[in-house]
Amino acid sequence: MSTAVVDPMRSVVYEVQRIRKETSDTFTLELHSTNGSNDFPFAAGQFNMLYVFGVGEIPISISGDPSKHRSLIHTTRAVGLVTGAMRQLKRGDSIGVRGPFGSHWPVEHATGYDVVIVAGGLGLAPVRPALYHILHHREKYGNVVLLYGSRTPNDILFRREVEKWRARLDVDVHVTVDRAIHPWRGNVGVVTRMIPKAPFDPLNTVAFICGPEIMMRFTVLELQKRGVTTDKIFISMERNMKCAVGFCGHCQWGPNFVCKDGPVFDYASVKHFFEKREI
Amino acid sequence: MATKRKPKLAVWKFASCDGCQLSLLDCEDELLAVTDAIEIANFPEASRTIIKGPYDLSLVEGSITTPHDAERIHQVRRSSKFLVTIGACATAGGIQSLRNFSDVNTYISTVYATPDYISSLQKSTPIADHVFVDFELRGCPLNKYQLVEVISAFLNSRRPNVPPYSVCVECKQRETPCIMVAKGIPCMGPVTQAGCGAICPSYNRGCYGCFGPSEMPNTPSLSIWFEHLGMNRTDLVRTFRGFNAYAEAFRKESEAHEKHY
Amino acid sequence: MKNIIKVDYLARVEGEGGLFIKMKDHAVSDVKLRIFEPPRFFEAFLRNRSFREVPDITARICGICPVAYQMSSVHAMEDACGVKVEGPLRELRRLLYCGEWIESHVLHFSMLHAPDFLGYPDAIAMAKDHPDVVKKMLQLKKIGNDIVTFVGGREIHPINICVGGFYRVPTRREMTRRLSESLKEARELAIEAAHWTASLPCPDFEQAYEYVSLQHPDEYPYNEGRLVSNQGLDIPISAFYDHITEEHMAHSTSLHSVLKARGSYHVGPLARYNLNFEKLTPLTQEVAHAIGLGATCHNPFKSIVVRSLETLYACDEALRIIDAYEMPERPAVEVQPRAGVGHGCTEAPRGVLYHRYKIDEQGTILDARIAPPTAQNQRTIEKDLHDFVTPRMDTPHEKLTWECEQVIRNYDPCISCSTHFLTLHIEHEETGSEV
Amino acid sequence: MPIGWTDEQDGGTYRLKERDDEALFGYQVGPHSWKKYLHPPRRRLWQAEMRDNHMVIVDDEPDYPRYAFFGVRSCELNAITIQDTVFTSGPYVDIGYRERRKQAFIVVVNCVEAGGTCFCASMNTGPQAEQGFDLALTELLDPNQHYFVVDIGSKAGAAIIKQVPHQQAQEQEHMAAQQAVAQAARQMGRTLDTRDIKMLLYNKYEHPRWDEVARRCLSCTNCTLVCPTCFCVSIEEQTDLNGQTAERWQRWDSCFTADFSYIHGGSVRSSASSRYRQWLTHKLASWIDQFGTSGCVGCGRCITWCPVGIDLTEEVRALRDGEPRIGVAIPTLDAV
Ligand SMILES: Cc1cc2nc3c(=O)[nH]c(=O)nc-3n(C[C@H](O)[C@H](O)[C@H](O)COP(=O)(O)OP(=O)(O)OC[C@H]3O[C@@H](n4cnc5c(N)ncnc54)[C@H](O)[C@@H]3O)c2cc1C
Ligand code: SF4
Ligand code: SF4
Ligand code: SF4
Repeated sequence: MSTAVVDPMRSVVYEVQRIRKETSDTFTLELHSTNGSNDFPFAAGQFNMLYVFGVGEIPISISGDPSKHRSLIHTTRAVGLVTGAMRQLKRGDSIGVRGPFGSHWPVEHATGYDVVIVAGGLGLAPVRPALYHILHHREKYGNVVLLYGSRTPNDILFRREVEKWRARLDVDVHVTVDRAIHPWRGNVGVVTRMIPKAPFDPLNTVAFICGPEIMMRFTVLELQKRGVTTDKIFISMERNMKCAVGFCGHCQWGPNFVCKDGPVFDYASVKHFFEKREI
Repeated sequence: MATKRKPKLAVWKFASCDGCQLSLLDCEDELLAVTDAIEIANFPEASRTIIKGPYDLSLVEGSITTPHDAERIHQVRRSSKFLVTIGACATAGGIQSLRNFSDVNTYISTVYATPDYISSLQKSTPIADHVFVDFELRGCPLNKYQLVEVISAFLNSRRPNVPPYSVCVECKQRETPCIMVAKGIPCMGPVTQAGCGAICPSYNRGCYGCFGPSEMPNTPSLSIWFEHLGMNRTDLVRTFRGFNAYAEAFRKESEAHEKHY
Repeated sequence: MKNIIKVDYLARVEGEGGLFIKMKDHAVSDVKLRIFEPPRFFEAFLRNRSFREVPDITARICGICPVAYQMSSVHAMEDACGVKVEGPLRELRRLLYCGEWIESHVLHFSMLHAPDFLGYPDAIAMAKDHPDVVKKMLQLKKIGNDIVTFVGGREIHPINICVGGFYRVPTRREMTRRLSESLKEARELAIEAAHWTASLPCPDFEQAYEYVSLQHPDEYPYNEGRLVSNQGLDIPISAFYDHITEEHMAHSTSLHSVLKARGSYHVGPLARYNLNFEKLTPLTQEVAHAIGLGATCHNPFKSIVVRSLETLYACDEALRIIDAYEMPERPAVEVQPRAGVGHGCTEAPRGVLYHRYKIDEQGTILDARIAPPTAQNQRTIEKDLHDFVTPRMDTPHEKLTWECEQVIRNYDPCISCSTHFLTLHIEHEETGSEV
Repeated sequence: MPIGWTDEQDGGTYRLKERDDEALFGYQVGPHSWKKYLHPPRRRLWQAEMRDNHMVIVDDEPDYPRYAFFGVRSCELNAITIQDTVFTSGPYVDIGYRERRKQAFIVVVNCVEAGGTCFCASMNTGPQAEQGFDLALTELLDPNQHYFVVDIGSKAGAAIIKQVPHQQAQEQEHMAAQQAVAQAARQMGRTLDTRDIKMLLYNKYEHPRWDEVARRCLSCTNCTLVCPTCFCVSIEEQTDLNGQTAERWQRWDSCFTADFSYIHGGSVRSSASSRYRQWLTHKLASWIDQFGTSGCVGCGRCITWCPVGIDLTEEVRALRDGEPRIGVAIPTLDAV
């Protein structure tokens, strides 16, 4: 009966293999296992609990390519203590990892549909694995659209990669910034402004949205205006999380635990409280 | 570790009873470990040696009560990278802030035969009213384990585990049945910040608020309950006017009842 | 030769003070023990508070000896209300006091005072060369703190003291389980401490003081007795202000207490010891003789030894109390307020601590007066400084300065508890004058 | 509690009282539930050490005490079952909980008297324990006989009974036990109407009653900490002074604290009303979605031990009163 279940609260030690500075406050860590078994299967949209020795543990989405199990990639913005300490890590330093946890972007269910990905700011990191997946299986999808909004041109995440996608003929990539800085010549304005003109068939579209809650709220409205139904809209939520396995209770959001029922939700099932305050 | 420069610690005193800084010396078990990890650079109560600033960590005890101290605290801030205020005096003005509710001049003449020698400000105010404070450690006196925790958190650049929730949480942790419920003894625990370990209820007395207001102190509701338990308004004023009398939530509550005298 | 000794910030004393000595024509012309502890006005805001609040409020006068403040104040209130606390409750109070003596004395003699004798700036530096002694003394101090925590709830500003007794009293079992063993250990450590302090190099310096302390027919004085001196004072505590007056000095310090009849006097361990030696436990007396101190001592530098002996006494006394302890039926005696005046006087680690309150029939405080020990000693300290420096004016300045500090630390001055101390218009001496 | 004592409970009050019979279990649930044993208030999860600049996770020696719980009430047994679901039924298992739970021996005492704040009858969790115990006692105080009727719930229970003097219960003794328990059910000091409770609460996210209760609520966390089903915890990092070891400690937490819902920039639930709403809605509504049962077993502790006597049954009643009595409530689409 008592098959030795691994303790879900216990971290496994990984090592920082590479650090890439993405923007002034955002960085990507590539982690390798220290016990040689470099295999970390995960689904696009899932996250890990990352532990910095002596400081604490926080949820961070996996931002790498799900088809590549070899290394584990996370993109983090330094906003506070743990993320700040994480930014100080150097190659070879240890970090604790638990995961992967949570629900994922329904990339399988989206086959045959147009896919529109709307990302705001750092929200590009958690959807990047979905985009990787879709691009790997490009033939299975209809139109693929990435609408990405960033605060300023300097905050654009994965800049070179975004440019590469933009250069592809099989994806529509549109980037906008809230505030232009010289020499930005692209769109200026909120990301939702790009929705009305985006090339997808609303009745046949699956949407993945990731970004600040307020941005997701308006994105949903715009998508609905175009006729995308709520059951085909997916959002990724953030809540305080201490355990990521449903024991700590912190991440409750309505009837859901963001850690296990989310972070990715289909909008239809949460819409009746998504708009309410302080849920 | 050995190669790293030890951070420099300074301890400063303003108007206070010394109890909070004494807590550092009262850490009998941890003291030597503390001094291993951190260099005591300026701590007159413990040492004649004064090493020049700037200091990595300053602990500030006491409230500002004199014009001279109001100047001195700015010097302290300038020479400190990280400034932590310790105790009710430094975080809320302390018991001496009771003067803030009266005229300090009558106070002076009550105590001193020759009031002219006294130079004192009208109010006793917390350090944060004067300079930026990086962290406030509450308590009258502070809890020495929390002090070690703050130092330890500072050394590891993490957040100190000094939660702002109510004393009730600690009551439950130490399994003291609530004395307000079980004995009808008025207790400030629900509006007082945890930190002491809920000592008083475990000694059969109501909490009297050493650690100041908790994060969301619903003092009006508690006052109504205190009255329901038989407390009169004079005592209500006194209850909220203790060691953290000048902390906003407690100050407002005591003033609300004073009006009704 | 420098003719001014100036210490801006006295170290290793509780609270903030400075020292200023001026020499002129090979004589000491001015001694000022400066206190710049900001005033906190306890006596003023005690007015209009309830008599039941005094132990909590007065504790905050001093974080080093809160128990003393609590004890003097509750005794004064009980006196005003005509109540006497006796039996096991009285014993528990003594036990609490033992804890404070141990903790406060050991803090002082091992961490604040001893480094002077051995030439270290502080106990931490001393610990590098004498790790064992320091660790043992920390252990001893911890046991003192343990007693206060056990009886009082926490070591600083205990919460368990009320007018009439306590909020909760321990059972006999709790008591022996928690304290017996460690106190036996403490007693051994205190004996070691006595031998160690007696072995410290000590300046020759004897003074003819008027010693003032409480005296009790049966016990070494803690919380009760008459005020006596070696020069004929013998009064009930209620006559305190009939014989002692406080002078508000313009020059420096505070309300200096003086005996109306004779002037400065000396309170604290040395006074208690010289006036009550025969009340010490046999073991303490035995150790006193073994370390060569004997029944009298007039060298204030030796107060370090006396403190260690009083620590030993406190351990012994605490053990006696624990052995005899029976849990009282009620944690406190019922006290009903009545209009009147009450006096309380107890022996704080640093000496006589006197409180007087006037309350009305509801128990509201109308007037409060407090005479802390350090204020009473202040004049004596200045006199010591004067007499100490006079024959030593040729001592190198650095050394003399340090020794002067040590003279002050002989009194373990607790400046924070100086309810009466003033902020001064500090006259800033020009550095230029320090030729 | 010793013989001759009982308790009297109401919102915000708990008083001991003398009673003049010999009842051994003549009292209701007290301040502590069994939660503190199975799901302790503080517990170290693991430690890590820095060795040559590398982190090493140090596992604690598992130490799972064997407990026998004597005098568990039916509501509490249900609460234990609810926590079983929380900690052991999903894809992840709280190993410490599971191990402590597995070894626990449970002796239930069926309630023959109900307290002033009890409402287990409303919640279908008592006063009679149905299953999940090793032994269940019903105490009976006839004028001429003081005895227990025992239900055996497990082999371990049967083995214990073998070792104590006993006799087969008579039909009429069974009946007496049933009646005594039924009597308790009728005595309940509180009731809670659970009809359609889930939708009732889901539909009341924006009811003015939340602000009213927030004016009284102290956010002191007592209700959550005394509740036998509340399971929320936080995890704290502790380090030694020289930064060589770190420990991860789990401790009880409460949805009434600000940190609980903190995400960078502020608390999601910053008002007292939203916290009370979260608590009540979780207990009575979302729990059903999450774990298939109510999160409340009707023990009444949160009512008794709320320092200002806030009573969830009253709050539910108030929320219901604004509700039209007819019609089916569906998730509102009235979101702006
Ligand atoms: C499922 C999920 C995926 C996430 N993915 C990413 C990601 O890919 N990249 C990224 O940069 N950030 C991500 N976040 C947010 C990230 O967890 C927070 O920025 C981080 O917890 C802040 O920690 P801190 O200690 O640096 O901040 P502080 O402000 O010091 O916060 C203190 C504590 O509050 C909690 N906390 C604060 N903010 C958040 C938050 N937004 N979400 C959850 N807990 C929080 C944490 O316990 C944290 O330790 C994700 C959050 C969730 C829930
Ligand atoms: S005794 Fe006081 S602190 Fe403890 S739970 Fe009750 S109200 Fe809260
Ligand atoms: S008064 Fe309150 S904060 Fe102070 S020790 Fe007692 S319980 Fe703790
Ligand atoms: S919510 Fe209240 S009544 Fe229900 S189980 Fe919890 S404490 Fe008991």
